[in-house]
Amino acid sequence: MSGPHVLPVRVYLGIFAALSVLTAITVATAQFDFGPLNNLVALGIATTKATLVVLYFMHARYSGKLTAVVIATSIGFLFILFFLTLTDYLSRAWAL
Amino acid sequence: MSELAAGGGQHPALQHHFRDLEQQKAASSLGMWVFIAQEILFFGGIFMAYIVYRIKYPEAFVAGSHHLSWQVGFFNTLVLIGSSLTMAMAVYSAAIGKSRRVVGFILATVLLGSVFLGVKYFEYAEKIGPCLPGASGVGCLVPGERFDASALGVSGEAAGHTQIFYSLYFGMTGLHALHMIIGIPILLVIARAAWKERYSPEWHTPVEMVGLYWHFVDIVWIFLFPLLYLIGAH
Amino acid sequence: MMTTQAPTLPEKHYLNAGYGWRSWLLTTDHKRIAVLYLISITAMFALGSFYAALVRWNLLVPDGSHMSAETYNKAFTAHGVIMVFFFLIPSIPATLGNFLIPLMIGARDLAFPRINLLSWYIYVFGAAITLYALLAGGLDTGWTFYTPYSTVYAQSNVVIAVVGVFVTGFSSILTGLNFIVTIHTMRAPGMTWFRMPLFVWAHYATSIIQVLGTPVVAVTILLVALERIFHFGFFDPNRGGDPILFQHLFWFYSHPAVYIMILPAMGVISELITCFSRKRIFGYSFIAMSSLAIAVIGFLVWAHHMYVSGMAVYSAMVFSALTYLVAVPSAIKTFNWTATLYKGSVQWDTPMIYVFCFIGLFLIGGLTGLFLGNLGTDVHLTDTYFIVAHFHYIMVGGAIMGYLGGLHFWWPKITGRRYLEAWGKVSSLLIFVGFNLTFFPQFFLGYVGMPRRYHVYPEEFQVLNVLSTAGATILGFGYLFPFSYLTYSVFKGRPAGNNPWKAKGLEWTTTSPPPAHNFDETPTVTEEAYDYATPPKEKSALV
Amino acid sequence: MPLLPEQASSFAGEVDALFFFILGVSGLFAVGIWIALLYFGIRYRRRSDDDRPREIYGSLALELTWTLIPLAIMTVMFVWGAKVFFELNRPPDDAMTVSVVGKRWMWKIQHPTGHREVNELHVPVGRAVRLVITSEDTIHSFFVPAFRIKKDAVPGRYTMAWFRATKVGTYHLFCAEYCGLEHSKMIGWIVVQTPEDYQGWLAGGPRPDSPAAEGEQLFSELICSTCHDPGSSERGPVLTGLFGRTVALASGDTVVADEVYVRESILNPAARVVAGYQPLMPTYQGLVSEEQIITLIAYIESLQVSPSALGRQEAE
Repeated sequence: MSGPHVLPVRVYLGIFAALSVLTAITVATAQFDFGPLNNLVALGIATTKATLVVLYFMHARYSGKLTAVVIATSIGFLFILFFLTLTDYLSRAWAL
Repeated sequence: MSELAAGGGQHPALQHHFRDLEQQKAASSLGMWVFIAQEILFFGGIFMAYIVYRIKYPEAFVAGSHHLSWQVGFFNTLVLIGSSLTMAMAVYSAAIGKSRRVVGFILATVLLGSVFLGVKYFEYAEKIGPCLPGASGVGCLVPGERFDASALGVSGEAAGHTQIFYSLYFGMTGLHALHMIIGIPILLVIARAAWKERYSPEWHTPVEMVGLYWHFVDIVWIFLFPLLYLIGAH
Repeated sequence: MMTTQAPTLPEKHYLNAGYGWRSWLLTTDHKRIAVLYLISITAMFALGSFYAALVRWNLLVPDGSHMSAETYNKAFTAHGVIMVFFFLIPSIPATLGNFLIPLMIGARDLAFPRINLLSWYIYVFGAAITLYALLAGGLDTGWTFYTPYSTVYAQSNVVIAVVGVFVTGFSSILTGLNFIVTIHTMRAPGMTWFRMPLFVWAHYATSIIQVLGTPVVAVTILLVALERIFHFGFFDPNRGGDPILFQHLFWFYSHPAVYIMILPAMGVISELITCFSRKRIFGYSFIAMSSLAIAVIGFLVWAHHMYVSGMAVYSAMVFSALTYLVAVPSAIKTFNWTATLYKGSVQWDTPMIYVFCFIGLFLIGGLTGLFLGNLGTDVHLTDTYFIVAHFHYIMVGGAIMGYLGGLHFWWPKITGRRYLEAWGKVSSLLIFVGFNLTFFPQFFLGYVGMPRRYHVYPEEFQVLNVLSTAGATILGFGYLFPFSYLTYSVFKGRPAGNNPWKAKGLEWTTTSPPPAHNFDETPTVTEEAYDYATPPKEKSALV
Repeated sequence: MPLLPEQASSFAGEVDALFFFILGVSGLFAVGIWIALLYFGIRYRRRSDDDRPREIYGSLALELTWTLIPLAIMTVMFVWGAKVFFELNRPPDDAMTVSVVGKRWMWKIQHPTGHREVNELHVPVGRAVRLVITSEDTIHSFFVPAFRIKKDAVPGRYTMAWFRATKVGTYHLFCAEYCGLEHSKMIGWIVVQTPEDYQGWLAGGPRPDSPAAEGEQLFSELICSTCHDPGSSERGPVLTGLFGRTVALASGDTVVADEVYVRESILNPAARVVAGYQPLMPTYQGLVSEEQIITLIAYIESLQVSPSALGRQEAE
């Protein structure tokens, strides 16, 4: 969040366009049934859009290491919650 | 108190316990990011419930999601991305010292946010209306006694599990809408301060902070839209 | 003691910087907010202890004739909710942490003073709601709110209590956020990360847990409230919900929460043990890093509360292995503290007695955790009084001993006056005896198989329960001592002078009590932490 | 005043051994540190105000030793604990299945022979008993301290525990998960008898229908036979010899037709449809109680031989 660093307007418009296009793509791919691939595509697009918003709209790209550490830690702890809980749900059916 | 007095025309917004404006801005920015980290975990809890139940009841989720109109969701997503753009432009205008534009862009953001909430209101009304006492109960999608899964084209146990989908639908979109309802008044307060020329290129931290919050709320919707509206082929 | 004339109170300090309600209720001075917290959590501790007395009174007799089952269930629930959310979690961070962190790192105040006051108001507001729920009708779900009992079958004030605890959670989040930003951005020049006092390290690790853990339990109990109000089906098996998912989400926070309770006390112990053995801490970086290790690994172990809940066997094995991993940093700390005493110059003042109590009792608490993290023995021990003894040894034997030790150590700095040393020694021993007599018998009760939260129990367990109640009486009586002589010292205590213990640390370079703005000039730090070889710099007599 | 619980099951000995192993190791460390604390505290007490103790920063060697050694010991504890946990969750094949249904503030227990008991379980000594546990309302926990076993009764699904009683006698049964007002009264007894006494008890009690017979009656009442009986329209899979067999599913993978699958197919038929059949079966959620499901499962399990032979087996 360094003060003087100001992005040119076209970057914002470019990011907005990218986000809109990606939303359109995600909707388009949802029309067809690729089986489990649908989930991966949908999450992949959503993650890309989120990363664009974080890097450019939220200036994370120009905010130095500490901001990156905070973002990484929170996402890391989120994954701890997801994956360790899923170790229970996914391994319940395994035979002993 | 000697050192402070000799601050040499220090910025009116500099609070007494900070060494200089740079330190104060770094603190505000880190504080906001840590707040967003906390929000990520807050939504993480209900996303965990979503993941577990989607694994347990896939067909109920497909049925529930098919009943949601993805067109409305798509429109709402574009509206919210638009509000993110106007928010970013507001921060940009504050950084180049154009206070009038800051007010304009923030009001645009508030407008787009309100449009989003309006669309949400109609989506909810369509699902909650039939459940109200006295209403027919057909098409009522609020989990509970009056839940009516007939329109979802699924029967038996899976019909019961669509209640879980709609619990998550109302829970997640409700939490998200609540965050926007809290965000809009704060945006208006910042707009008023900008209208009073309080912000300058050296110091416009409040605009940046509310921008971070708004972008985060947009990111949550970016994930909510595909996860709720686009499950399985439509 | 120094032979110079007796120390006097400075004429200007944060306590007399302003008078009247407005100067206290609208203060943004971190020291005053710490005092406000001190008063409010002491009140909550008293109320929580009252409910503990009710529980112990009921358990004197096996037939539960002293009170109805409903009263007993509401009593142990109130004891749990008040002690966990309103005393243990805020205790050291909100009082000693708020007061000392800015002083220790050479800052004038926390990064966000107004948010600091807001967090106190949120605490009081949350406490008001929760107390209304507990007193007007009561809550009988236990502090764990397990579903589907809390969502479907409980007939008590679940929703009101949930709202109260939900609100209070944000007080903890905001304190954590404030500490993280302050420690990152407001350290004085020269105060590098590895020169910071370990008290600050411990609070940094605690704040990470507070910020990243509390929101998960906030959303979880919010779902419980939604389910009760709107009949959503999240945790209701009749609607396809899964009660075990509630346990996962609840313990994801509630296990790290026990590290929120113990880490600050560990920070206090590191400060006290160095001062009272006048020696550098043994293995500074190992203790600092073990605080962070506890904070991170603490998030990986939560399902050791759920081994018998019907979760998958393989998943339970993963959590058991990780639970043994989280025991290592605590072991490192204990060994390092003990090594710090070697070849030191140990002074047995009251704070040091509490240090010995802490390490001795925390050892039992920590080591009994090995039985409960172990898959084989936990099946037998979980949900019995072995668990109750284990966590009381950590929370009362550890966190409260550390809290009392820190309170006594920094009391001269907070109030500017000395407490009566003799009373301190007597009461610490009384508390030590009362505590052990209360909770050590519960280990046997647990292994013999007495389940938790029982209003009536088989006769053969009565003798151990009577012993435990006797101990609780002594413990309760023992806690009255520090309450009284510390309060007495506020009004009648002799002025303590700037550094009565001759301790190192920036907080001891200010006057006692410190001025409202902490430091006239931001100090520059040149020494390493706990450099007791060079005598502490006296506050320059000029200003 | 007992300080140690009785050892009345095949696990008890090993769980106690594990418990005392951990106790021994922890005790060693604890006493060692207590002594060190007190010794250092007294030996190096402050003698004069200007003591200047030597600067000791720390030692990597010491740090490593008191990290690796505890880690090694704890690994042994973990592995031994995991072994015991595995045994606790893996019943022998010859175990007799007893169904346990927790209902607010009582345990309803049903033997394979159909005998029903409330808050009491009579078992022959030396016989492996497999408990299939569920609950009709909140979470409860089936806890027998003397056998060192405990398992939550979770509503909406089955959980499993087993034991092999090794000592005749009566042992406490507790509910170990808080379940409301009378949580502390939801207790009972496990009565371990010699095989002869057990047979006597079985004979003595009122001669109940076997669960299979009850299940068969329910099977016809609910007109399951229209789809599932051999020779009927066969819109549903024939159930003879189904129990325990691996069934190919429409979705392509396979599943072993055990209690969990049968129970799920009754309550949620569309979830895992057998290959070659349409998901026509309506759900019986809310139409049958947990006990009725257990009797249906018992009936389907008894269909190993052709239904006509069932009568003969009944007579023995």
